[in-house]
Amino acid sequence: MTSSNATHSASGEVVRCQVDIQESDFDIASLQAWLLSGSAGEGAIATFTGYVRVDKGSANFQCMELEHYPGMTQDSIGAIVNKAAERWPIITARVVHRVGRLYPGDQIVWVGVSSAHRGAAFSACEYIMDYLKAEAPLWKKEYSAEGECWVDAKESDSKRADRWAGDSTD
Amino acid sequence: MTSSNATHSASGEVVRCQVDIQESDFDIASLQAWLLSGSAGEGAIATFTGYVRVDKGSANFQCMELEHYPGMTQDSIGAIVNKAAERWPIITARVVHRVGRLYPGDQIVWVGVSSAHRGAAFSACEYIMDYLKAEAPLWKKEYSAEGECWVDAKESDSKRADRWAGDSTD
Amino acid sequence: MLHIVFFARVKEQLGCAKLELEWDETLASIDALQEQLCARENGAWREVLSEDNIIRAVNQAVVAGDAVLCDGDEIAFFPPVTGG
Amino acid sequence: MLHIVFFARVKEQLGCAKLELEWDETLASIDALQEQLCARENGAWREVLSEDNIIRAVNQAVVAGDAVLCDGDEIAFFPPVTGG
Repeated sequence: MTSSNATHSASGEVVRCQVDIQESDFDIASLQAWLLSGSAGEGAIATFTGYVRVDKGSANFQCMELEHYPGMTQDSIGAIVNKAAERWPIITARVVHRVGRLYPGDQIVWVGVSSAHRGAAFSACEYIMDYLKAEAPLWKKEYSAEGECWVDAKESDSKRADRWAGDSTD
Repeated sequence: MTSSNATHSASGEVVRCQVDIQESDFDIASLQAWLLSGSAGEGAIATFTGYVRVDKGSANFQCMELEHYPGMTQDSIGAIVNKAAERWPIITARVVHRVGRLYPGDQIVWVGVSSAHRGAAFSACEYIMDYLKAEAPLWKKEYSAEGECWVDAKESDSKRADRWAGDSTD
Repeated sequence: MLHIVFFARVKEQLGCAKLELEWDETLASIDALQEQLCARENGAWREVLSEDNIIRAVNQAVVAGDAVLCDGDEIAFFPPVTGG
Repeated sequence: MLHIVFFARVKEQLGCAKLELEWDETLASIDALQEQLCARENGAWREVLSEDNIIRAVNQAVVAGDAVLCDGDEIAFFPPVTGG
């Protein structure tokens, strides 16, 4: 399930971007290579990889199941990427989010952004992750020795997204 | 030229970190794999890759030569990583910086930070890049059809580092 | 026809992933639809669908307050998201 | 002995990468050393070493103001850094 897109960046250039929702694992080197246009205009790539983490206190954690809203997930992440592109002069952006059964240490999500300059790449990458966490229709259920349990949304996640609202671009 | 290190993070845990200054290229997938401890404690990895960029206006750019101060470069970057580790609960950190002759599109620098949470990973990664740019004794000379020219330091780079001084951790 | 979908905890608690209802004038807004759904199963659905933090979407766009529903719309009810 | 090293633009303009000087009491501070270096080559070095933005390091640590020099120290002069 792929959603490709070309929008306009804060610099007025066309931004190449793609959002994938998939069960299969992803290869970060290929994803980062995809971000490079070949024209050597990118001076900076910032990336984020999220992993299935085991809290020190929860030795009984076994795995998690990620459910999503097909169609809306891609569109909502695509809209977030577009908003980032309107705000910072990014060149390319790519998001991959896995769904289905995932185990400790597995990669869950990857966000990569290229730009001429590092400030824009860092900010856009973190912005996309923050809004993805707060808005994209994905839900985690954890399985442990004690049974299964839907993960509760964290208030801190919506706060992290909110802080961009009053922030100046940099 | 490698400088390995173990310091203590804001979380009180030992941080595994390594700084390499080298002429050879680097493989981002191997570097990111190095950041993973195998214990699935990392929920987040933020990375930055810097590339030799060709400005649209400078078609005559041919290559650059990166000079550094052997010994001091590793130590100063190591000190920056340690400061980041005191400030955010990071788990592992790795920095590679190339020196010597580099061509358009070549990778110059890679910074990767792992943490349980994304906020710490993003902040520490950007902090390390900002101070590396402002403090690490490395110098770029550009070669073009017109001749050779040392790159001038940008005031914006020291400003980007300065902004961390008054910033709260988040 | 209204195409109604439920996700995650809401889907599990209702024991229902999707539902189709004939659109008519009594289902012309999402508040009206939600009230009709709450009446199902002797109020068992009300407990699930009247949770404060439930999120509602019309045609895959989240709506903040009440919203007009038209024949053919896709309406979703789901809990706060936890991806990433 | 003082081990003095120059980098990048400074090294090129001086035409000198490193220099060793016998330490004595007249070279007990980096300001004193810099003044002696400035006097070399009929003032040609002064032009390079008196640039406002020149950075000085003693034993690979940048110093902000004047600093004491001891026998065996490594002193570096270099322009603002441009790595990353």
